[in-house]
Amino acid sequence: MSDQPMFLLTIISESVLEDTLIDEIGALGALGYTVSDVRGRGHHGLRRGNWRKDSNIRLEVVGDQALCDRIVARLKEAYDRDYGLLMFTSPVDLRN
Amino acid sequence: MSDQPMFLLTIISESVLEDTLIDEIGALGALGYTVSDVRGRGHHGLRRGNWRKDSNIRLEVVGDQALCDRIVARLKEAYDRDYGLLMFTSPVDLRN
Amino acid sequence: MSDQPMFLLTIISESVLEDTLIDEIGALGALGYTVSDVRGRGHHGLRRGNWRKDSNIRLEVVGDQALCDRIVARLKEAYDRDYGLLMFTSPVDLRN
Amino acid sequence: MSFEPVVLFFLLGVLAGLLRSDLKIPGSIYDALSIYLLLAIGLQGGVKLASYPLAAVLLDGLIIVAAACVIPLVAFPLLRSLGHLGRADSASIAAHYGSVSVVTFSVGVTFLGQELQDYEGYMVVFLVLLEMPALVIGILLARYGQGKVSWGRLLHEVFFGKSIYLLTGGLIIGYIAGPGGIEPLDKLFFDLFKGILALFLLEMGLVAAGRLADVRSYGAFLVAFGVVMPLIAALGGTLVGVMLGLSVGGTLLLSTLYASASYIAAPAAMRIAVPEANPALSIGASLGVTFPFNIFFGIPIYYWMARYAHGIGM
Amino acid sequence: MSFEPVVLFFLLGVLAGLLRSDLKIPGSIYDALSIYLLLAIGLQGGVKLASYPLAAVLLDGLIIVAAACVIPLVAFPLLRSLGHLGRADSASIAAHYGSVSVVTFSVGVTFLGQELQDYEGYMVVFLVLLEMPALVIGILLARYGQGKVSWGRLLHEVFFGKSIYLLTGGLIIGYIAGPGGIEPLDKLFFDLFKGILALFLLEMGLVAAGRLADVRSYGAFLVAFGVVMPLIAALGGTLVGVMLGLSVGGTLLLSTLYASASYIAAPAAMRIAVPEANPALSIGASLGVTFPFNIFFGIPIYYWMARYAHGIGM
Amino acid sequence: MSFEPVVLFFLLGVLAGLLRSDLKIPGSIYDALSIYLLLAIGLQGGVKLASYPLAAVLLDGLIIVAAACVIPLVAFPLLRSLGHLGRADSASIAAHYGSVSVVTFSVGVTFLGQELQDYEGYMVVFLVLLEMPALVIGILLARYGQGKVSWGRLLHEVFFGKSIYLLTGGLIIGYIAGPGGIEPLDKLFFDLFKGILALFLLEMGLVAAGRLADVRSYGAFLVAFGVVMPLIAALGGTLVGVMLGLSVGGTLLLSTLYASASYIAAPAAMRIAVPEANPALSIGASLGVTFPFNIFFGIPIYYWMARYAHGIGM
Ligand SMILES: Nc1ncnc2c1ncn2[C@@H]1O[C@H](COP(=O)(O)O)[C@@H](O)[C@H]1O
Ligand SMILES: Nc1ncnc2c1ncn2[C@@H]1O[C@H](COP(=O)(O)O)[C@@H](O)[C@H]1O
Ligand SMILES: Nc1ncnc2c1ncn2[C@@H]1O[C@H](COP(=O)(O)O)[C@@H](O)[C@H]1O
Ligand code: NA
Ligand code: NA
Ligand code: NA
Repeated sequence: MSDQPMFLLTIISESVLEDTLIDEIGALGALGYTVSDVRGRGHHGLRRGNWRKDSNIRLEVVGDQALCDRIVARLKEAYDRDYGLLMFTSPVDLRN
Repeated sequence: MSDQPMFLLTIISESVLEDTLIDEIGALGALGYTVSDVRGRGHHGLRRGNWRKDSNIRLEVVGDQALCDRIVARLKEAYDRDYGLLMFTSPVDLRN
Repeated sequence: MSDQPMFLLTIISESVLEDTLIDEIGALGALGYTVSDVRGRGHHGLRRGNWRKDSNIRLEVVGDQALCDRIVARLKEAYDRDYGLLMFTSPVDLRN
Repeated sequence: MSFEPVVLFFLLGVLAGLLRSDLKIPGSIYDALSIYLLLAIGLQGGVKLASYPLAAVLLDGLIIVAAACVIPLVAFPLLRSLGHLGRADSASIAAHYGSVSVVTFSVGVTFLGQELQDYEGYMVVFLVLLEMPALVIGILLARYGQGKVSWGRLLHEVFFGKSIYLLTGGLIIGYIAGPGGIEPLDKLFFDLFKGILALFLLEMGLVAAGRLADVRSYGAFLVAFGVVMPLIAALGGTLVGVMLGLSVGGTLLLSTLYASASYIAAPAAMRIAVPEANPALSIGASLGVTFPFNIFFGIPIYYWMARYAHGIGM
Repeated sequence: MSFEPVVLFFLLGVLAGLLRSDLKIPGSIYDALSIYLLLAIGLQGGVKLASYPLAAVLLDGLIIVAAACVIPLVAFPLLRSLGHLGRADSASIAAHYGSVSVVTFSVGVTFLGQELQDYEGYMVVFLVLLEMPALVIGILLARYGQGKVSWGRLLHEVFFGKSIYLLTGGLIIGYIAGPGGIEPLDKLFFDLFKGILALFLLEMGLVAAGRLADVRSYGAFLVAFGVVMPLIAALGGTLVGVMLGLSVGGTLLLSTLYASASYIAAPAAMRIAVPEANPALSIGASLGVTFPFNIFFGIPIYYWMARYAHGIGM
Repeated sequence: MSFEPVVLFFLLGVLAGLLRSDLKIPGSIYDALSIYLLLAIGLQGGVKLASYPLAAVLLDGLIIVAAACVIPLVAFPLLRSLGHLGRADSASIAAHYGSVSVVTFSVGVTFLGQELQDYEGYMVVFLVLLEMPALVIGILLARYGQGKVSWGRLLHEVFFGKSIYLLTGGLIIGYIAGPGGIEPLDKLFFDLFKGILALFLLEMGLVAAGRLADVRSYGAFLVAFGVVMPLIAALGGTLVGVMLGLSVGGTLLLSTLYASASYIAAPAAMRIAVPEANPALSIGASLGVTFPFNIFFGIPIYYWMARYAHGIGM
């Protein structure tokens, strides 16, 4: 991808936002992403995962610092207030 | 959450323990968690994931050092001997 | 496991390779692994996850530097050209 | 008044949830069951629709939809003034109650089967028509004077959402294929209907049990609203049904539609259009209170209403 | 002796597993199939139960349960002395063999259908009653004098575990609704039963194939135990059945229950109550040895026993 | 020419995909539906096979397979010269078109049911036989002179792949059990067949919609190939069918098999044996073009061919 240090941005949010968030990160320049189905609990209460209205996704993007920052800024502004949302980054070594 | 450095504690264990482990980490002060269904192999043999008795969960908790240590200590003492269990932590940057 | 620094190697690839990759990492010395079903997009296009031919797996291995290097080298050589494949590592603290 | 055993499956699910049984119905099975139910209802309606004049049905539909628009407009001020709820929450709940529940409708249909009571087969057309307008009203109530709505995304979400899409698709396929063409599919889509509905009710019970905590924490007003609102709406439905000359069965189904509150299409739409509304409130009321009320008590009451209004009495 | 084709599906599954076919039945489908089977068996039993005097059935049940308690008490010393297994493992295996297998019972029922042999419809009540007591005995055997058990959690796990919960729930719904009320559900819960059982056996075959490696590594004793123990238990079942005046069919089903080893409720309960026991041992024996033995050879043998004991001979 | 309503479900799925409906069929449900279809087709064939002389059927099968080997050998040079595709891609596509599609075959069978046209019940044997040889030819075409193939893994993948394994397994169980033994399974495996096929077509439509973009980006040649190739193959199938003395129904099914392109077994095998081939090309053509062409236009055309060749005319 690039020579810059890379990060894994993990976004956990509501399944109902899957398509929306994918559009957002694509527009912000992400070249790839990975999605999986998860369940959990946070400030917005319990999300059991037994129907789609009640389950979460984990959306992961590997990218450089700038991309992660752009995505975090945009999602924070647009979704953090009204939706269950957790975002964190950690440095990774890209191996291929 | 807090200004302290945050960690992602990843716990991989048997699905049959899901409710038990969630109760444990709640009692130890975790404010949130995320669960997903996984399969795998470890010291306790192959866990194919094709029925619940034979599948694993990944339980993730983002929290500070102290919380992670409390959880690790408790689970190690209570479940490590008899159950499939893998726990590891890594530092993360909380972004919202 | 060992006193050396440990790493989490995350491999995202095509579901059709699940058994093959598990055999490979076993042959290279991995003592355990964890698999989960994911979907995503990358250089090889969109993988919706709605049928097995069109979905990805995440294969995770916790191991020391040498193991991760061996696995990365082997998979890069054998699968990177023809299959969707993403590999990255990050340091973790093994807690049990 | 007779007794419909499928509702016992709902009870079984609720109890499993409350007793913390490890019974879980996987999300993918929930999806499969709901796809089946939506398609099956659509197909059944489409086959029957073929034997009625389409124009007349649509005209009735227009009146029925127009009358239904009153429901959210009555609910909204009730929620604001008596319930002291915020604008967004009131609007979202009003939208849920203005829209309709496919499963409640299905229980109504099996209830009529149990009673050997006929009904106009095209009622399912109204089910489709009634799903959306209340959502639009709800959004207007929430947004009136405040910010803008991305109507495009929203209308897309509703029209091409699974619920309306499969109902309409089934309706059209059933209409085109007719009774003869659908016959080889009967074994799956008609004969198994009630059994699958029973399984779905089991699952709904599990989900509803998880919502009871929400209801409890929002208190008595929400419970009262969840019981009274459907009664008011059903009264309206009975009047409209009699006015339009529907049969007793048709009148029951119409009042059941009016009385029912959506928990499939509406939550998804509201989550997108009015995200600041708390979904626990609206889903808690519609699924935790109104849905069980309707299937256990409401439908028999509305049946009595329909018979009374048709001069049949008890 | 006739031949029951559903067991071929088990074979198909085992072969798929051994040949490393890529055939996989997703976990959620396994869950759905097992929910279906448990509910269907419960409903069928409940409908039939309605035509028997409940008190007499429960009295029989008491005797049947009391006699069944002998099974783990026989198995435990066998496992300890002949098998040289530890206390925890012996207790856990004993609990599995004392409890019962719903699918083995189902195969017994379809076997009787094939033979056109009637049976007491309320046998499913005994299925429910027999599931739990052996688990308690197993835990007592494991814990006797050593540490304490969290009985609360354990009893909860068993009573509100999917298995007993759905069987009992189905039983009660079937009992309340009766043949007439259940009739619209027949198409799903009765007519499809055998086909779904076939699919489930396919899946069990896949799972069992994965367990054969465990069995092999624990050697000949476990295999011998997995064959001899059910024969002993079935003998007891035949005696009790004749004593209680059950029909040939009822006697077969009772000995099948005694002979069967649990692999749904017991593993979950033992994993929680006796976690130091190795689940590979108990599941390997019950699913890898005893289950196939019972459905291929055991049931025909027990049928012969039941006929012999009723003086019918071969 | 009559009309088969199940194909409307495919259309419904395609539209849902194109309109970005949120309708999704979970992967596990797709797996379950395909396991059902494969088993059901195998069982149906096996039951019918029992009433034919096995040796004669297998002899016919030999001829049918030999003739089918021509298909990839025709397709490959077409793809290389006219389509300017690379060796690997051409070989992979040729393999897909030489192999067969279970679902297209099923639609052919329901089409005959609609037409009240009989056919030789053992056609499903040819379905099984035809699945593999083209894959081997495709691999030889790709590898000829270049590197080596891990034939072991590949043959394993094909023979013990879900598709052939379940078809063959069902065939054998049906053959052993016979009509009487399978009867209790009829309700699931025969009666529901067409309904489940409809649901599967809905899902295939969703998947195919996602493939249309691939087709578009590879242009007109692939679309033309996807329409012309099945017509050529069907012509061959009609000739072989008449030559072997098959009935009109049997001839239709044989030409449908020849005309159909695999999208279950072939993609998996090619992904492993010829990984440098782009799966978007082959799946795009077979699922995005040929599959819909066959079920909407091809089968009626092949039916006309079969009748014409049997001197029945239109
Ligand atoms: N501390 C945490 N650790 C792990 N996952 C969390 C945590 N907090 C929240 N989550 C996940 O993020 C989702 C949304 O969080 P929230 O916005 O806090 O409701 C939850 O449903 C959980 O799946
Ligand atoms: N080295 C490893 N890398 C990744 N996952 C592992 C590893 N070891 C164990 N696991 C996971 O943790 C579960 C329990 O591990 P164990 O207690 O070793 O049986 C396994 O079933 C795997 O899913
Ligand atoms: N930048 C990325 N971030 C997260 N996941 C990715 C990224 N790129 C690729 N992936 C995942 O890796 C799979 C294979 O990638 P590729 O080989 O690029 O097609 C994709 O289908 C995604 O699931
Ligand atoms: Na309503
Ligand atoms: Na037993
Ligand atoms: Na072909």
